[in-house]
Amino acid sequence: MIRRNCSPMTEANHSQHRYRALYRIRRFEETVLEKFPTGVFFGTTHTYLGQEANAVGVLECLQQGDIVFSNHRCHGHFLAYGGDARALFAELMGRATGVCAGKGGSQHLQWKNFYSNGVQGGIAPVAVGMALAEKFKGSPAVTVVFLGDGTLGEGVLYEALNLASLWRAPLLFVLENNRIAQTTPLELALAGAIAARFQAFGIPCTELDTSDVEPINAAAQELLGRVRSGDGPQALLLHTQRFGPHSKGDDTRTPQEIENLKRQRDPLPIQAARLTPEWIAQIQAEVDAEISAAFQQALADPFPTAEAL
Amino acid sequence: MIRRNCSPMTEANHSQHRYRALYRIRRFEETVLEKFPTGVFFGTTHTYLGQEANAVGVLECLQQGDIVFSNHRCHGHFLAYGGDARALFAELMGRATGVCAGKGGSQHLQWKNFYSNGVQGGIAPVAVGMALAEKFKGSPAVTVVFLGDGTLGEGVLYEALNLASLWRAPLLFVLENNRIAQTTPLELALAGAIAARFQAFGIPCTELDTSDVEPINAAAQELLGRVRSGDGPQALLLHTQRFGPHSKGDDTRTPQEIENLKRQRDPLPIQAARLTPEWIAQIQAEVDAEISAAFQQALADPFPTAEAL
Amino acid sequence: MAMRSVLESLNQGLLRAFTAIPSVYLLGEDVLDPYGGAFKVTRGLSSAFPQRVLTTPISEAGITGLAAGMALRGLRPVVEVMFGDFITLIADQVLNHLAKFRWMYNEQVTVPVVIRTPMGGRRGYGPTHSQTLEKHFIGMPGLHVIAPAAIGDPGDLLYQAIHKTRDPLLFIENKLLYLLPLQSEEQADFTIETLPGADKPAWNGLPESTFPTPCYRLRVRGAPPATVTLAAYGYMAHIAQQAMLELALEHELFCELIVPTRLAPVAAGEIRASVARTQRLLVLEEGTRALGWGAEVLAQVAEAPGAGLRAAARLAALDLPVPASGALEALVLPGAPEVIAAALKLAEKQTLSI
Amino acid sequence: MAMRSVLESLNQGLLRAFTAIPSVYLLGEDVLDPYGGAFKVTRGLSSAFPQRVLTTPISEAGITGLAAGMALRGLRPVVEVMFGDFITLIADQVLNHLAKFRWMYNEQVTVPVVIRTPMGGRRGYGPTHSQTLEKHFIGMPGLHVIAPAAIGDPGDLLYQAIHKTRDPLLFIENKLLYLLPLQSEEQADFTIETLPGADKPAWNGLPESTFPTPCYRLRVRGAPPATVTLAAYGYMAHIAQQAMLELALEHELFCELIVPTRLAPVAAGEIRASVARTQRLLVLEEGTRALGWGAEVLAQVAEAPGAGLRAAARLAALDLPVPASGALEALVLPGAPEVIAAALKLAEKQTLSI
Ligand SMILES: Cc1ncc(C[n+]2csc(CCOP(=O)(O)OP(=O)(O)O)c2C)c(N)n1
Ligand SMILES: Cc1ncc(C[n+]2csc(CCOP(=O)(O)OP(=O)(O)O)c2C)c(N)n1
Ligand SMILES: [Mg+2]
Ligand SMILES: [Mg+2]
Repeated sequence: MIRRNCSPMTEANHSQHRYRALYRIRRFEETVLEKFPTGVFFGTTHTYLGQEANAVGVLECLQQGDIVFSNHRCHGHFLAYGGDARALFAELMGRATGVCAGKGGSQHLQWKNFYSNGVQGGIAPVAVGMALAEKFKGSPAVTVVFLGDGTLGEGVLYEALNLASLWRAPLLFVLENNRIAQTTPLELALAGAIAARFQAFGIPCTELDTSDVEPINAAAQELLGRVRSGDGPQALLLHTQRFGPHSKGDDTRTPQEIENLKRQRDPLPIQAARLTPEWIAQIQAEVDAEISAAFQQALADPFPTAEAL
Repeated sequence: MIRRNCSPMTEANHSQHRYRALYRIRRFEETVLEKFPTGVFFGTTHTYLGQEANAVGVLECLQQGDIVFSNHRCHGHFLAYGGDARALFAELMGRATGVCAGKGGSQHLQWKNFYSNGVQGGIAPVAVGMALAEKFKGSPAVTVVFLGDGTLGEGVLYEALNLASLWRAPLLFVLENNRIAQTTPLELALAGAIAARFQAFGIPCTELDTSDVEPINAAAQELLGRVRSGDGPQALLLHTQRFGPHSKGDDTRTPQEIENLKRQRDPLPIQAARLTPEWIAQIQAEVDAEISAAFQQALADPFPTAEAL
Repeated sequence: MAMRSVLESLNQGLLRAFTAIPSVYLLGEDVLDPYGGAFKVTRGLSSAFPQRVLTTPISEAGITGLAAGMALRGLRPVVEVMFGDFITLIADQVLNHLAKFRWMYNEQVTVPVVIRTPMGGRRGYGPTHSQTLEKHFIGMPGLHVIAPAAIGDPGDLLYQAIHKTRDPLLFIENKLLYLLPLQSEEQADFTIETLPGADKPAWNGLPESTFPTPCYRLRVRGAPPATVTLAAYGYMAHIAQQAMLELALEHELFCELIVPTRLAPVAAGEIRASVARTQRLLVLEEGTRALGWGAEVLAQVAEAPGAGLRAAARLAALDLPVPASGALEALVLPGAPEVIAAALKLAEKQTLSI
Repeated sequence: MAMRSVLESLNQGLLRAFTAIPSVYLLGEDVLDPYGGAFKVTRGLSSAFPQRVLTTPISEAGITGLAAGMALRGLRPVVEVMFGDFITLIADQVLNHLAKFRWMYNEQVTVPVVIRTPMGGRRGYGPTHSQTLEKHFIGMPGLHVIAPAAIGDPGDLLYQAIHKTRDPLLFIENKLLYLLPLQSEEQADFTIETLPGADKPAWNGLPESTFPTPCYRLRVRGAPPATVTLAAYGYMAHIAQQAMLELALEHELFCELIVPTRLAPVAAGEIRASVARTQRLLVLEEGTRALGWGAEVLAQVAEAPGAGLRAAARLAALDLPVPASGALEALVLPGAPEVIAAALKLAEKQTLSI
């Protein structure tokens, strides 16, 4: 496994770093679900619980200038990209200090080269356009776009696949297949096979079924390497599991089913097994403090006023 | 080759019947292009010259109640379905006696179970809905939808493929690949492979590269047989050639290129080889008379008036 | 009997349609029980009619096209678009397919499809889940648009639409309406009249709809004759009622409120009739102003000979996306305080012009 | 110098944009030479700038999304939608992506995309290739809509839009405009004034556009003061001119015609100013009436305090699809005879009310 694209770290602090990234998303999202009933957040939210290894594994490979386009389930992607927890809490709370000053809310983030939108599928051609723009400008930047399995229902995605492939956009499609869309199981929404959907447009698709951040990162490195060297768009199909409800309290799966998923597929214990208990405790303590402080700071932040319009 | 679905004919008059159907489309379309400059027709037109064997081969398999949804290049499909030449001429001429009383024009036909629309791709889900409706009603009718290679660019087509496959719609997709869309060659518009596009959605695709109506008919029989017996949607990919301009006088291919196509791929001489010169002469004479009379009658037909609104 | 909510009424209307009409099918995302749809309007349907309730992939255009095909072949499909914000995805199917077929095919077919969708903000869902977009669909030839308020029997309106329409019909449900109790004519604070519906929409060539789409007139009970006409539909009618009470009690300004349920073809006759009495018109809408329903109403009133219009205004959302932050959302979307202010402004004009 | 046509002017505007601005790209179906696009507006571009002219698959939504992405990353893409009838396919990209990004992302991005498309009928293309659909896009917060007429310099307007816009912009070209010669201020039959553009569109929060979008006033040369204001854009302005001549010569009815090039945000100030003089307004449009541009213009005029409006009307297409048959198409779309009749009717009201 070549890690040429990652910042140089020893294997030990690399593992620590990843655990921290995973745990940071976990704590953020747990806090969101825990605090939602208190009325501090506006609207609704889609947490990334259970899927943390995807964002962390893939986005660790980013280089300066690379672009991420994310969807409704964007908190994990945003945090793994390096986004600030306080700014994200503040955005969910509709505060002036939020990522988009409270205008966007949970699904509509923009910061540096990170973007998200809450309309299924429509982000795919936009991401292709970004990738092409960087190519046309002669920039080495690549683009990563995150999509869910349910989003394979949207036609515009296939227009994007065709265009990306035709014009060799430097783009990685990351398809997070948690086998459910809101409440609809994959089987009721998808005919044929996901990988074949990409391949039919001449886009190679690599498939992985794990919650372990290491192989996800390895595969993403490999594919992003190909994208960077001009091989055209690539797809990474990540079979994964959603631990939480779709948004809040709208899970139609049995608690038993979810318990099973958590036992079998939690990325945190898998990564924790690579660390000493001391490190785990230390990272957890630090992140707990960070997230709790971020939440409290956001809560004290001002609401936007009419000038923001 | 099983012809269980076709009206009983002897092999000889079957061949004659097919030649007549092919030649009828040919003469109709030639008349359209020839008369267009005289100003008798409104708007524009897309002729079926060169592709006649597709419509004739496929639609010969229809049974009572079966449905056809066609696209902008619909004259050939309409005539092969059994449509009246005079009513079609009249529609192109905007007369009250036209297929849709002049409201639809060249691309927007409706008669019995035949429908067409001029918006690329959008007809695909509509055809799926028709197929499903017949299934839900317990009717044995199947639906055939005609699409061009260029239409593979439209996203809604893939929504339709997914839905058709998921719900096992009794539907045959006929993809007429004339390797060009208006002026755009296939290579500039299509990544990957056409057959794979269907297969990725779990729809089997049979591919044929011929202008001979016989194997086209055989393949269509076979596939419609599967559709009728509940195997779900099927795709028939017909590699074909457009002899005429996209609409009128807008061909960017060289005359040489088109001459070559005609020499190699004209369905009429292929079918003529199965008939005696006498039969050919007789059919031609009859069809020439029919088309010419149809044209003249339509020309004498009245225009619609304000009451038609 | 407990007061029914709009949600219960709509749910019962759907159940009734499924029970009475075997050709009714439902297509929508996440509509199966126990979930029963994102806003629960379809709850119970899939249990009672498992064969006719189809939960779909996330393919708004695809399922709308499917419904068109089903309708062309004799069924009566109902489509649920999970959020009204996504009707943009069905625009081509609606405008270039469903709404065109009947006329373009010379009346040889009908396309009885009902497309239901929830619109509206005030829940902090942010820019892509809070919009009021029906204005972009009102005025497509061949498309009916209907919107219930918390008045009368929304479920029956839905039932009638499913049962009787021959044309595609967009049925707009404001999200905040769902939990409101239905108002009836014995409403404590208001008198509610159902207007005769003299106002048959004139739709060139396309025969009018074959079921009644009531239009209501509300007045504060016991108030003197109104000097301002308010016009609003859907949830904005509820906001208008709140404003009317306060205008009457605090400002002694008396309004009558006209609440149509038919939005397309736009029928402003009942509004015009009210304006003929009051000479002052304030049109309210939750969507943005430009080329909105209010523009058409105002235009129809201004065009009418002898309208006698002395002052007119529209109150609509600011011309911006709907922000997620409640602090901003309340500034962008019109509420009762804005209605009150706008009505007072209109009335001041009256004072000045006397 | 031979009189340039609108087509030539637009083509030159595009060439100028490509020459002057290295970040301009074109995306469209069949835009390569020698074909140069279905209506030839892009002819010559692909030969001169092969790297920056991308002929695309038939993927209207896809290429619009691509353009959004390119614009977010610093390019200035121009999209050609082959027929305006298909803007329904890009509705979601435009409304929920392009037009929202700048505001929703708190002004941290810009989306300078110009989407050009030909609209209009009178060529017998039938119900899916003859429509005038911009009304469904006027009034989307964040989207500019501009439409040239055969007056001034349409190519420069297009150039300015490509060069200067920070927001998505829909550029509407009527098909019948293409071959019209450009009119200049020395036009024989008409005086043409370019109005000062005092009428900056008020767009809450979104800074106004940064380039001038001229508004013209036309009068029959030597005619007495007008008693009717006509308002029209695009090809309807040409039809209005034909009608004005006949109204002046045959009926001694004198009109002034206001021709804006900016449709969104809707700016009716110059029209209001004219109506303040004439007190009579006839708004013309080729699209269907309901919630059209004319509705907004009329509403803005009616709302304005002291508008002094004595009679107002709209002339629009009948509320039907556009039929293919020329015999019917001429009945559905408004032409000069209908303009004349409508203006006379408006003027009769004048006679009656005196
Ligand atoms: C166009 C559109 N249709 C419907 C929705 C409502 N919606 C939000 S998330 C979601 C499910 C998405 O499923 P999937 O793509 O698998 O992503 P996941 O939620 O599993 O991460 C739906 C239907 C939407 N946001 N956009
Ligand atoms: C949505 C849409 N976009 C563009 C067009 C314009 N158009 C009409 S036919 C055509 C080419 C179609 O090519 P193909 O599908 O290969 O069919 P063919 O003409 O070759 O039979 C195009 C671009 C259209 N009718 N609809
Ligand atoms: Mg999923
Ligand atoms: Mg083709």
